Amino acid sequence: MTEHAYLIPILPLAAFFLIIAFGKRLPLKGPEIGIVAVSISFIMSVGIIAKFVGAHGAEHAREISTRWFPFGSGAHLQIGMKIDGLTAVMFIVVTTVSLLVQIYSIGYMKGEVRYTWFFAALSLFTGSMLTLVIANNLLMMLIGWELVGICSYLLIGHYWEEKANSNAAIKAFITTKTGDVPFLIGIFVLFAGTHTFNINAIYHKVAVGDVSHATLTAAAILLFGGAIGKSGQFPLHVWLPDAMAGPTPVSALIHAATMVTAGVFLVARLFPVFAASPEALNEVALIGAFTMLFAALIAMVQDDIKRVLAYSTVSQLAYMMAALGVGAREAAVFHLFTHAFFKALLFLGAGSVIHAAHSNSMRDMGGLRKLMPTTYATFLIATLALSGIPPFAGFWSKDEILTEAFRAGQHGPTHIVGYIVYVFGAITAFLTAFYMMRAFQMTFMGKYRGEAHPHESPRVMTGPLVILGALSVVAGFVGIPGLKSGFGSWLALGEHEVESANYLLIVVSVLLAGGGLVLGSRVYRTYAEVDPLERLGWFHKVLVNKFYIDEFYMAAIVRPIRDRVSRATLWINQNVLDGAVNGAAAVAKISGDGLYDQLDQKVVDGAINGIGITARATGGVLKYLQSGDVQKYAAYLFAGIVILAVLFTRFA
Amino acid sequence: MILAATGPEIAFWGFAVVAGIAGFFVVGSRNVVHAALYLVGVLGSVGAIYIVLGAEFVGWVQILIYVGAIVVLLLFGIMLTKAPIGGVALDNNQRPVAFIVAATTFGGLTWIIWRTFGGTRIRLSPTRTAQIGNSLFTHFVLPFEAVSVLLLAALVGAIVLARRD
Amino acid sequence: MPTTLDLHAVLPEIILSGTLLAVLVVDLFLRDERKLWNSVIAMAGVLGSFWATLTLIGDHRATFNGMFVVDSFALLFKLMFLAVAALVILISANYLDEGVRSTQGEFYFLLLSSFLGMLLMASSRDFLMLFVALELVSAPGFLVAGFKKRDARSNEAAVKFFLFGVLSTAVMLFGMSLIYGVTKSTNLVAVGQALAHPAARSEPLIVASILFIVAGFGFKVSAVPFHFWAPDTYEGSPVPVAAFLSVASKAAGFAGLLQLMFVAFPHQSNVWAPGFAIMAVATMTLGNIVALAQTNIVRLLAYSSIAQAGYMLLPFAVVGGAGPAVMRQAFAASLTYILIYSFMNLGAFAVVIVVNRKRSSNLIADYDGLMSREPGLTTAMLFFLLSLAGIPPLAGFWAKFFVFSAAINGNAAWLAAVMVLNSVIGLYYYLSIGARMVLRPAEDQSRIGVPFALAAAIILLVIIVVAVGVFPDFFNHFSPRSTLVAL
Amino acid sequence: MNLAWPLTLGALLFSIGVYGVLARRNAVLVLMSIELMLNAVNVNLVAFSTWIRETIAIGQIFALFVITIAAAEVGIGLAIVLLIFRNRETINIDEIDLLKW
Repeated sequence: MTEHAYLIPILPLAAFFLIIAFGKRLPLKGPEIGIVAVSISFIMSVGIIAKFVGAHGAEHAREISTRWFPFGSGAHLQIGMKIDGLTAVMFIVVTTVSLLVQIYSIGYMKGEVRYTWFFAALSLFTGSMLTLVIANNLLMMLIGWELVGICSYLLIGHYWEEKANSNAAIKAFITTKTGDVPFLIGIFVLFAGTHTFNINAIYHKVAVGDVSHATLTAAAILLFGGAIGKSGQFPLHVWLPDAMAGPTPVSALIHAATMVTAGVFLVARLFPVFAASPEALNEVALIGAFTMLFAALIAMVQDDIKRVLAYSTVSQLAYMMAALGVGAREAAVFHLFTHAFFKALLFLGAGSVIHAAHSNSMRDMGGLRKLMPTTYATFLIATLALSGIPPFAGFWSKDEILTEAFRAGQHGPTHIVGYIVYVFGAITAFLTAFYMMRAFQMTFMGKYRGEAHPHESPRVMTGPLVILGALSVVAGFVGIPGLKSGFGSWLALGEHEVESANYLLIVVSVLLAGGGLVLGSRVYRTYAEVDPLERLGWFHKVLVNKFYIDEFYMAAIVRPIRDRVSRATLWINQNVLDGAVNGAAAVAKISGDGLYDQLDQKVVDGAINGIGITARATGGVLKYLQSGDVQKYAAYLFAGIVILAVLFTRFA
Repeated sequence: MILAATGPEIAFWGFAVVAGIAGFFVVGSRNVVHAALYLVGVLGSVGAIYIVLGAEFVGWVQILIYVGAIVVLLLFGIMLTKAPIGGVALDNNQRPVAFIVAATTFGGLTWIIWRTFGGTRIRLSPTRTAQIGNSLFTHFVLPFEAVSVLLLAALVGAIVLARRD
Repeated sequence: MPTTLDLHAVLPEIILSGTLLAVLVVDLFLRDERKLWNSVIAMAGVLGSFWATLTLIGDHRATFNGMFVVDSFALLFKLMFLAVAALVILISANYLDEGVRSTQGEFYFLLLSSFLGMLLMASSRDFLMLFVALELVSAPGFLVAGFKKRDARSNEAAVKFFLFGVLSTAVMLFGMSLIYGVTKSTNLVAVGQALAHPAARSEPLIVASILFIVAGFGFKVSAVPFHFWAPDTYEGSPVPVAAFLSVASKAAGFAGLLQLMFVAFPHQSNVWAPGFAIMAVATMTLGNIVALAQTNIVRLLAYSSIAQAGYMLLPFAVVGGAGPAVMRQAFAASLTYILIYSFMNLGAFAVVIVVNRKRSSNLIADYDGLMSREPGLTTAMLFFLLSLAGIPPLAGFWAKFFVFSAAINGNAAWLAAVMVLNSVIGLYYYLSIGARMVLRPAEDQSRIGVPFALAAAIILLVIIVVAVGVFPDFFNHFSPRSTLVAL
Repeated sequence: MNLAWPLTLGALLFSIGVYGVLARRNAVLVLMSIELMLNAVNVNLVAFSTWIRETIAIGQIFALFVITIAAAEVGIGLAIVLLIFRNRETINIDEIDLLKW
């Protein structure tokens, strides 16, 4: 089974082409191919993870690779797969969620535009993520990484006819790309340090101390840039809430299994590199700690149900990052595992609600408990799981993270970081329970306030909800503290020691979660036109405006750069380039052809485009070198020769 | 030094001075036709210098092709484009730049040439035309064929472009 | 001096010469509405020549007193040039038949002459031969750039190209004449040996000559600051000519430049490599940044092709004083980039030609909403753009990857970093075209229609771009085996 | 005779040509200036050839090729110049700037 694990990504990838080629001619118009493919992948994933259960799981880890093409002097780049506990867990997460999402989409997407294409893209998305997961070298991983980015772009922009949606897609793509630049540089820094792309070889080089500390720190911090982008960590989180523009099943897939987990997976996969540098780890921990609280605060005031969930994802991913940052790799992956199920459930439940109520706003909902009993029940389970109420899945993983953070505070290399993560995590746990209960109350309790005639979704949609509901209950049991062949041993890190439970901490976190739930349900038991949170005054306003991050990017980065560049442009044009004549022409040209208008339109999210604007403006100036006069060109040519001559002789 | 000069050296000097001065007038003249005539002066003197240096065949080819064909072609060009004979400015506004570039080029080149070849003497002896012909059609037959294609292409292309249709 | 000529070695060139004469003669007897036959004959000749080149694979031959060499380097380039020739004929056929019908025969004749020059260029191992080949590549180029005779822009394109071309040729020849004087030879290998002497390594005369020669080829590959002609000429020329110039002619320049730098001047690499570093950085940065400010698609592709030339020049910058291993890797990286670039850029131009049939303004705005009009064509364009941007797993990614790792291996991490930054800028404008095609509404909803020849070319190019992306081995297979860098 | 003298003449003609290319606006005059530069090359080639005295006279042959190709280029150049004159009524190349930016 392990030897043929390569089929797991290949099947969905093949499904992509098959759906495009034959999808429209099939009775269901495409989904059946993708579902069959991912089902087989799922069954194989179960077979693989079964081997890792038990004390000797580590012995089943495999790395199989074959020559891809010659590279450098004598070396070969390899294509291959790395199968270990981490891969196996990711396989399960991705294939399960993808399978259920595809089944659910048959109902959800019925009658929508580009129906067949949608399923093809889902298959490609799944296959890309699985490629990223199975990769045994960084280049292959990069290919999966980029493909995932492109797929998310395609899917978020699925309803591109509406400008806001296409903007969201572009924003997602460009924001994550911003993180990819340091990521790419990081890969090559690591390559420069280790002379290999192979992950196992990198582990080995790091373990024997072949690589300098500085190189590892630089590589880790740069690589983390990619993770920040993909996993929506502060300050590159801005794309995730906007990515709600995609169809809801896509949001479920993005938020639970693919795309955003890629960043966490990256750090987990290259954990030895990060672990070798306390500086890098602390950075991961602090960014995680900050982001989790930050996002949870924003989630409290959102009225759009999908946005609540989106910020909740940002916050929960931050939990995983923070866990990695304090060295608790198993806890992080465990949380990734449990979170996948209940977050997918929440999104699919929200999709079901939106499908029924024809609105995203919770203000148009309410009272759906009676009308949509299955959705109601499963959503409640997911709410409890996310809030961290025992015995639901989220409790076990979140508790393990908090315990590990506290332990890192006691024994870790940098005590304070561990405690910070613990305190932030505890507060966030409370807030999480609060905002989830708020969403739950506003959606399902009280009286229906909307205009539509809600009714329960069809079986093809509720079926996946029920399955995910069951998983959200039981998925956590594999990681009960003290369990001998539990989750920790699957990851097969080698010297896994069974931690004893810290009952004091458990009690504290249960109290926090319970407190949040109780408070939330008291405050929102009766629906109020004015959100009670507005009594918080200015702070509420800050939260509604998402801490003004988007505005900050606009004001602090985009406008100054843009204005200064425009002033500089003016100056250069008037003083340097061909005197006032060209200068005036240039200014007229710039303002005339509406460069600014165009830019303003394009400035969806300033900071990221800031660089683009600078470059564009520079281009707008530099292009005037190309004056059209061939004799000026000739003069530049000779000037160039002179400069080159100076350069040549300087080194002669 | 002048006193010790041999006949060919004196001849070289004479033609070189003519070529240089005529060259200045080619780029300085305010009349297009005059410029073309000065160009004849440069090309002729350079041809004569080839003969002095012993490259008789190249020298005659220079005079025949350049003076006989290229300059005539250029004069045709001048007439067909009804270029104003005198009166209108023939220079653009970057003369100072051009002068600096040219002076720098000349200074730099002269410096590196004298640095490397300052003490090298040539013994003059004529190259027979037969030698050139032999070499051209054995050793250099491939570029010769390639150039014939080039000439054909230039001919056909020039006709297509210049023809009125 | 008795020399036996190896006619098999020049068979591809002989077939191509025969074809171009045939086109010229047959054209005389063709009525205007039948001029399309010219392209058929040209295509047959190109394919014949391709076949003849295939028969030479694996050989190592030198003939015409070492001026003309057939080795894996030359063959690789010849195959590439002939493949590009076939594709250029495919993408030109309809354009010409609808535009400049009466001079079609001459167009193909000139095009084939230029390709003949390229075939010779790949095999030339002599200054004289390189010069003649370079002129044979360029001169027909000057003429076809002006083929839209009544269009003032086309005239202007031709005159700028011509003046810049002859000027840089003159500069290059001056350099060659000095090198000949110093080394007493024009054969590249002999020149290389003569210049290996330690005293020759940094002699100002030699350094200046190399610089002059670089200027000549820098013009051909449109490296900053020798690039100024390119945007103007591409924009004004007939679109197939712009495609031809940005792909084949540029590749020919690189074929010459690679031979010169790695065979004749490797011992001066300490001197020229830093210059190439600056040139590469300037070329990619200027190309990319100015491309951002463009509104005309051909002009944008012109600047993009300048930027791409920067990536191809980058490996030259890392060989300064480096060992043979680094040198070989740099050589292979540059070569691979050129090969991959040729196909993806040709693809982008092919799509531009299709759209140009409907709207001849070539504005980027004409591409708004193309997805809803021509989904297949748009998908192809997206492939080409993403490949040019270097997104894995398309061919362009590997091109960038090889150059990148050559830079890292050559201890020039800063160049690698500059390259990554540049790729991001590039990404921005390539994607913005992509976004416009997909996301904006189309003004005009009518279909454009893709003629058979163009469709065939585009499909072939998509297959190449994807296949090389999946099996990067395909191109990389040849380059390290090149006999050129047997240092 | 000192080899450096003909080479200096070459450098002089080359520089004059450079000046002309940069400063003359009439296209025909620019062509003439380029001819000056090519002549400079030939002076170098012939001088070196005489000095080296090789049997196959590479330098002189090279010069012959340069002359031939120069002739071809002048032909092409004049054709293009005539074309421009027909469309634009001018051959002042600083006025030919439709294509820019």
